[in-house]
Amino acid sequence: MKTGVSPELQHEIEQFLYYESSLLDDGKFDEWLTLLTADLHYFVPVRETLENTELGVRGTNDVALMNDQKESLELRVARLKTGLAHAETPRSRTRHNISNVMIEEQSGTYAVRCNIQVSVSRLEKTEFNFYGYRLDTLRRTEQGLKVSQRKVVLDQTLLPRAISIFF
Amino acid sequence: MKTGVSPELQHEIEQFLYYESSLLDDGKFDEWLTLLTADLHYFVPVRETLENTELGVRGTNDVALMNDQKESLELRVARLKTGLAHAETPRSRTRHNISNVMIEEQSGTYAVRCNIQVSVSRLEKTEFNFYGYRLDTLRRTEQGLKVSQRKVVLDQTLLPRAISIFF
Amino acid sequence: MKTGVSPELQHEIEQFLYYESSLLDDGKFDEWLTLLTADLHYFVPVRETLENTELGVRGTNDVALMNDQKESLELRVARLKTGLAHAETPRSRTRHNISNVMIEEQSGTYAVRCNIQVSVSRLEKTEFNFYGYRLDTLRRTEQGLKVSQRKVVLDQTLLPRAISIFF
Amino acid sequence: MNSQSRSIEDIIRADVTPALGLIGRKIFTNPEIYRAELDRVFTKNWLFLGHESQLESPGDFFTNYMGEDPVIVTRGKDNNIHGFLNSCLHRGMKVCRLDAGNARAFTCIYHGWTYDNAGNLASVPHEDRIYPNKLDRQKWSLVKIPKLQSYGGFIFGCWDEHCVSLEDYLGDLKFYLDIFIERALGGLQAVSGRQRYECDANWKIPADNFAGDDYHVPWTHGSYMKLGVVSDQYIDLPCKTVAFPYGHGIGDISPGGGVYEADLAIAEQMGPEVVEYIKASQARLQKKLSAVQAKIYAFGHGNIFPNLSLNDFSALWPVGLYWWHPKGPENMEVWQMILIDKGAPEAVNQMALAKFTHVQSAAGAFGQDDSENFEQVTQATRGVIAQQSSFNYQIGLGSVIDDELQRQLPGEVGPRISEHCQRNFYQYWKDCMLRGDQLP
Amino acid sequence: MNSQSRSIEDIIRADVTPALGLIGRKIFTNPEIYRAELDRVFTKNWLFLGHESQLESPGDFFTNYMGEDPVIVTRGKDNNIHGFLNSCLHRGMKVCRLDAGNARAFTCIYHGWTYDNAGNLASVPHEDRIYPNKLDRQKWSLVKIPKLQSYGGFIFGCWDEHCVSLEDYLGDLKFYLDIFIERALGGLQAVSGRQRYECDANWKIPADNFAGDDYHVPWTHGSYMKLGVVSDQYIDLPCKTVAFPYGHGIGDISPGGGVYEADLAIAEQMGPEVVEYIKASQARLQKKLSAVQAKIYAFGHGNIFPNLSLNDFSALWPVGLYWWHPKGPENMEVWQMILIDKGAPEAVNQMALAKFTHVQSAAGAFGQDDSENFEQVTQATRGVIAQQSSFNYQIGLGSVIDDELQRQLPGEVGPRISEHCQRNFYQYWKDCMLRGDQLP
Amino acid sequence: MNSQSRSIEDIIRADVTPALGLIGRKIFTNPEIYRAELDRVFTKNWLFLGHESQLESPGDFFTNYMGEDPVIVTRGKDNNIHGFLNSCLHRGMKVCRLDAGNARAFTCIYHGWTYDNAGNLASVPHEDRIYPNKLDRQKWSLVKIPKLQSYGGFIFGCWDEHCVSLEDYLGDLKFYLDIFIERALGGLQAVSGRQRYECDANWKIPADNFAGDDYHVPWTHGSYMKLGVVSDQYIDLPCKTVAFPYGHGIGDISPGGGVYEADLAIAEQMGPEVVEYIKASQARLQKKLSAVQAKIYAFGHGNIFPNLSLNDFSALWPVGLYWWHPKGPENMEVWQMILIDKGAPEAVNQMALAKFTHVQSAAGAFGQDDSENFEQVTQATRGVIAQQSSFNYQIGLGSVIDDELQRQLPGEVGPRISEHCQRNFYQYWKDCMLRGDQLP
Ligand code: FES
Ligand code: FES
Ligand code: FES
Ligand SMILES: [Fe+3]
Ligand SMILES: [Fe+3]
Ligand SMILES: [Fe+3]
Repeated sequence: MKTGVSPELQHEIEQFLYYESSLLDDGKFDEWLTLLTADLHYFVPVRETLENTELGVRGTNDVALMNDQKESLELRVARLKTGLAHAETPRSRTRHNISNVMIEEQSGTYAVRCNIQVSVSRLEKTEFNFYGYRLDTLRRTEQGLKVSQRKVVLDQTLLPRAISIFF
Repeated sequence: MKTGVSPELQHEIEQFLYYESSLLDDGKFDEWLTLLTADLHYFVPVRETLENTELGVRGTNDVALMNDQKESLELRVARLKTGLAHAETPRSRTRHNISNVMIEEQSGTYAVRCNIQVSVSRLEKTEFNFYGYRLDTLRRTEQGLKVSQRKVVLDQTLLPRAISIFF
Repeated sequence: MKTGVSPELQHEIEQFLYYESSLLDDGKFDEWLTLLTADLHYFVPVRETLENTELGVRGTNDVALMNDQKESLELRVARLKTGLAHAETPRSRTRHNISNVMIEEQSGTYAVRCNIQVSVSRLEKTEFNFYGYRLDTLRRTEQGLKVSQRKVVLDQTLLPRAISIFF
Repeated sequence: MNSQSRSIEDIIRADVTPALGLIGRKIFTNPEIYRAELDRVFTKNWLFLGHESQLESPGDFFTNYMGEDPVIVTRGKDNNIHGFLNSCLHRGMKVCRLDAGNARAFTCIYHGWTYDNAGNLASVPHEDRIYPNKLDRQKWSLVKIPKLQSYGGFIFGCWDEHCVSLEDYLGDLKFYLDIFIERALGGLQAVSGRQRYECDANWKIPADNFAGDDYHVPWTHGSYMKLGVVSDQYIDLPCKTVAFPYGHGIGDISPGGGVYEADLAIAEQMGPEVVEYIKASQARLQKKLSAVQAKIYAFGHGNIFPNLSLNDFSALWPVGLYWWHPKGPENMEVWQMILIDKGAPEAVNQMALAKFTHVQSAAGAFGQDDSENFEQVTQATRGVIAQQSSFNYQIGLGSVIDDELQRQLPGEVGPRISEHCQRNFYQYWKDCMLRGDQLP
Repeated sequence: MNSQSRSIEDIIRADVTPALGLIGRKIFTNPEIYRAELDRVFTKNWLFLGHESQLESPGDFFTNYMGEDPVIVTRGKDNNIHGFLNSCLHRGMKVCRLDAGNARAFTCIYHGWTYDNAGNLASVPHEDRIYPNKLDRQKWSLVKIPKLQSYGGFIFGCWDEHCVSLEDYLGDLKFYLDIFIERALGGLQAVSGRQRYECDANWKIPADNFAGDDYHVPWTHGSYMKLGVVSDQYIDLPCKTVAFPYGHGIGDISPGGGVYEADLAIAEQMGPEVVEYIKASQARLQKKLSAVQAKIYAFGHGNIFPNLSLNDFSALWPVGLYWWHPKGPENMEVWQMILIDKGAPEAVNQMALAKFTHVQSAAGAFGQDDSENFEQVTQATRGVIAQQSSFNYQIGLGSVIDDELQRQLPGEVGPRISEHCQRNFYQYWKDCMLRGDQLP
Repeated sequence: MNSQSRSIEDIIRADVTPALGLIGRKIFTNPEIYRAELDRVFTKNWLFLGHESQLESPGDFFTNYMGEDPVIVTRGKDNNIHGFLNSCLHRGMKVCRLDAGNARAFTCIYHGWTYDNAGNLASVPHEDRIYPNKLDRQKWSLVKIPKLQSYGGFIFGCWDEHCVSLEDYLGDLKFYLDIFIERALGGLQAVSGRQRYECDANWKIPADNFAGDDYHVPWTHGSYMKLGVVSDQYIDLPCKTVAFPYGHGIGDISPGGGVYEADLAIAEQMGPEVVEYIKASQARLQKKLSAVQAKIYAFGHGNIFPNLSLNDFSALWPVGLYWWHPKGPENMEVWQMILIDKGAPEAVNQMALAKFTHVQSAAGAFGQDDSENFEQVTQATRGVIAQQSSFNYQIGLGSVIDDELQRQLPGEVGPRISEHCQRNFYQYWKDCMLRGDQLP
């Protein structure tokens, strides 16, 4: 077992993750973008049931659900703000539950693994969940901690709905 | 990003929240009541899909799911103990999962925001979940921490069942 | 309310639990076994709706879902590795979300209670959740913390599927 | 031997025999009967949509369901109330996905057809160049609810153009509805927000319960009786149940008075303003309505056929309104709203809101325990053997009502404990299901 | 051209041809056939409810299902066993919402009707004043299961008053059931608790598997064979499968012995007390039953039509009981319980419990892997093209059984690997579905 | 009065009238029509299975669905492509539970029957001793898809042995398909991985949308138009929609050119290698195909009846492929894959992958907003009243197309904004549903 980091650092990083996800749940997307570094890589692979690989996680050169840079995430946020992104107008109600946060310090950056369960409810009735884990790289900048890499591994091969939210 | 509180205080408050919710899950409602201040306000608003308000959370003067004082919560507990509160006799099996705890200290009280997922299973089969977040105000008293305000914002506009539990 | 343990110990034990569950989610069962003491007792009782007992948790001499010693868990793991344990070949995708961790120190061992939500998705479509709590006893050994007792109390009387995973 | 030998009409004819107090169980779970109900019951009768106070300004709207059809109800720029199907006439998209709001127009997000807030098709993108044969915009306006009428602020709609008028449909029930409509000094006001929850039950189970089932209160709501929230004399109070044509029924009616006096007692503890208010309410009833109505003072509870239930326990409670929206034979959504008296003191309305959350709400004691019944009745009714026996609605069969009382009270009066309102409900339901398109 | 041209009877007649070893796939997914099954199979045959040892004292009860009908089984204050539908005769509410317990009476929470623990309507609140025409309480008692009989402590019920007796229904199967019933030195005792889990499969798939499918063991349960938990000689052991009238079938029967010897070998490692026990079990079989039965020694596995499966691998295992409770054409709930010998040494019973959780339980290896089959068979059977081919149950068609063996063993004996028990299962199922009300 | 008076054929005949531009709504929600579709549409027409580049080496396979039937497609050891039902001929088990892989054989986990990767039953455990009457292994091989053909690397299968050839089925559509098939300098290559998500919509809604609905783009995808990702001239571009026999339709076709020029402009910003590539692509089209095809340059979007949609916006985008897999009348699964040009510069293919995730993917803007339409259309179409009105597909009825253009372009050409492709889709759908087994 890896030793992890100090309770103080664990606390700081967990608070950062909670704050970050609260911005998503509160629909404060512009503020959320400020927590991402300019060289961000944001990747949501496709998951399948494959032989010779128990996890079935596809790579960045395969079909991906999301495979974004900072600019393209900004475009996604800009889209939400047009008022014409119908899948999110009215907004879905999301809840990002973060658990099992494990941190490793790597020469000035933090490799963070956490479990996520994102529950989404929408309009009158639709309610569904995304399950999986995240591998983040956090970097300390002058404006505080920021996310410089995020890989979101969803457990579901069949998603409950098209993805109109961020993880 | 707000700075939050010290790891020690975070730990203390999280433990309080976990203990509190374990009392609910264990059906120890009388003990649970002792963790609430005499001037408690306990509020569960209705949520809708509305224009001009992305969150759609209704207020205290609107139709509310729960809008209780300490006395009225005591009445609810007394009701459960009559043995005649049929929706909870036999008792539902609840699990209060608390995550993403964020704390702010405000002149002697603590403003605590956390995500909740309350799973409920009942009788032979029915299994459902309530998703949302809570805004608590905790106060330090002679008997230790107590909840003096709780607002439970559920994400679902259509609830999966009538509410016979506490959040 | 019990006072719990220090933030440092809480941190250490939480990290242990997260690490342990990550081994399960990553399919590293041999490594997982090393975290269990030789005298482990691993017990998953049946839950029912009964009178005179609000919780309806059956005992070790009743019909049990699992009631294992270390050796028998090793047999279960050996089975998975035969390549012929069809219910887990291909592997289910699990996610063990651990929350509400409460710890009590008892003469050199730690009594740990936590909530679990284990989401499972399998093959093309099946997706289901196990909800409940765990009562673990952890012991400090020369190789670090290990689990010496685990009781998994599931909330569901009707399980969503046969159990082919570990909790 | 044939596996589907009986038509649903045969089943209904044979199994639904209100005169005998016997209602067969298949009508609560059979999918074909359910589909027929959506047509023969829900498109042929007046359905409650909402209250006028939800639509204060031009452009205000809310959405709702009629059976399983989604609808929008608006106050148009002409200040009139309009109602229409929430489905684009082009290719079916929902034109409004909100619960409520204010809008000058509804623009469909699929191709941009725009309807004004009276439902008229106002514009079609590129209309001129894409319809060589011309598009008749009038014809492709949103499907209007052809009959839309209000009674005392309560907006009802009916899909059947040949239906009786709303006034005739409500009939003698108006005598009782007037009580809470007129008692409100400042008029009734919808409190913002509607509650919604799922309940795995057939919609008729709660509807028949509200229509006149005073009998269940001491048992189902025994917890509140034990705690004194409901009087332990409840079942012995000299109350009545009353049935009406078109399937309506009410209970908890106190022709001998008592509700007013109880209100007054509570008011005295609340202070002079409340006492004043209660007295003024009583005075208003006496002035606007009859002495009998003033004595009754509060409506109790009831069900307006098919699926609107109401309660009005006294001037210190809100008027509670419940839709049992059908979502399949064994599923429904409960939607709830409440009304308060705009003219009541703040303390009264705060009390009303509080009472609501403790008793009637999705988290209220009655809401919880009634749901448990509705669901478990449905559960225990699905089996082959279960469906060989009938529900028993024989209470009060053969009972005789005091002539004097019957003269005073419109409708068919029955004893406190009676199932005649339920028999009346199922008799009219049966008429709807068997008469089909000649109805109502 | 008609979209529903074939009645379910036509489908069954044409597609279910056990004599050819061909069973069409529609019977596993067609909703109309499923609904007919609930009537023609589940209300016309004896269904297992539980074991008498679950009801030790007057007032003890448990709940269960017969098809989709919920039932309660009790030991009444008269010390007799009673069974009835778990649905109030008033308006259908479930009168008991527990899995098991002890009760003098069942009070319905809806309106308070109370039934004694024999199902008789004991009291009706306000009965005198609400039924001017009188209520015949006898008539409105809970619906009794008209036929309720036990064999060797196993309680069965049948909704058809004209059914054959339980003894006749079990027939020659009793020869084999007696083995584990009589082998238990102290009698069989239910272990507290029942397991339940969902499985998205048609109920007949597991029933036919348990009825005689020894063929699947080396493949489906290959993991345990590889690990040596199951003998790698399994399929070559001189075992037999046996079919019976009324659709029952069993497998893993060892007329040549061997199971006893294997138990003894294990017992020797466990100590003298266990050796003693195993020998006493054998002696008891020889004394109470025949030499053939004593040699067989353990039941193996089997299915009692329609949906009770059993296994009894040896005196060191528990008797495992499985209900495949139907919950729709493609869904079932697996309910499990086990029995142990009250007279066995503690070490044996602890071993039996442990074996159960590793092999048979919802978390057992067999439970897991069989479920995977049952679900995926159902999944791959739903499509239009899939339904054009038939399942193949031709194994052993045309095989000849040693006359001597057939003379020794009651029932229709087949080879170790055979599908004759499954053919027998579907033949009787077909008879039920086509004969309808003349059955069984 | 009869509760099920109209056969589905009567409904379809009366309500589906493409010539009038009116399509009744019942065909999107009626369960019986859905079940008939699975047979009359999905087993009688060519269905897309995957691309040959997914099967590079012998033993490579992927699984997919044809209607609700699971299938496996393989490259056999004979290097040919094979396709068969994914269901064991013994007792129905899925023989392959993976999405893709490489296998020499498929061994059924239930009893171990083994099929080679051409679907032939290769071995049966203990075959000799268990089938006295012999098992004809050929007969019990996996059910082959009787017609399996490729066009330009696209593998299609059809369950109807008497269907027209794939070439004839595609017909004039090939003129347009050839554009992206031939434009790829190095040939098309499937990118690994398929996306899948649930969408609560009838499968025909998205199929008809892709078949020729250019009209929805400015509204549904208005967000990207506002941001300039989609040109605000989009709807005024001189594009065409084209319909074909057997229900196919396409849109966004630019016979006047412009797409190539736009690619070139972007390429210039990306550097000489990309300019080179775009020019080479154009040159290749001119050499291999016609001047008209070279000018069109990109396919736009379209739907190959019944449920394969495609888009190919330009040489800088991937070819997007969408299956609308039916999962009930109101549910589908969207499966997606993409193809890229093996001969394109790395920068182009990286751009194509990025564009995919932002626009077409399950997380793309078009994917999200189209799903919202498909689901809400279905939602607003279920009710009794909703089903009394028809969808309006009258755009372009009566419009006249320039003769010269029609001469140049195969298929039935229509204006940019038109619903003739959708009318064509439903006309052929209607033919399938009414002609039944004579089809196609
Ligand atoms: S569906 Fe509304 S504009 Fe086309
Ligand atoms: S339903 Fe049981 S007493 Fe009325
Ligand atoms: S079902 Fe495939 S081998 Fe038996
Ligand atoms: Fe009630
Ligand atoms: Fe098995
Ligand atoms: Fe689109």
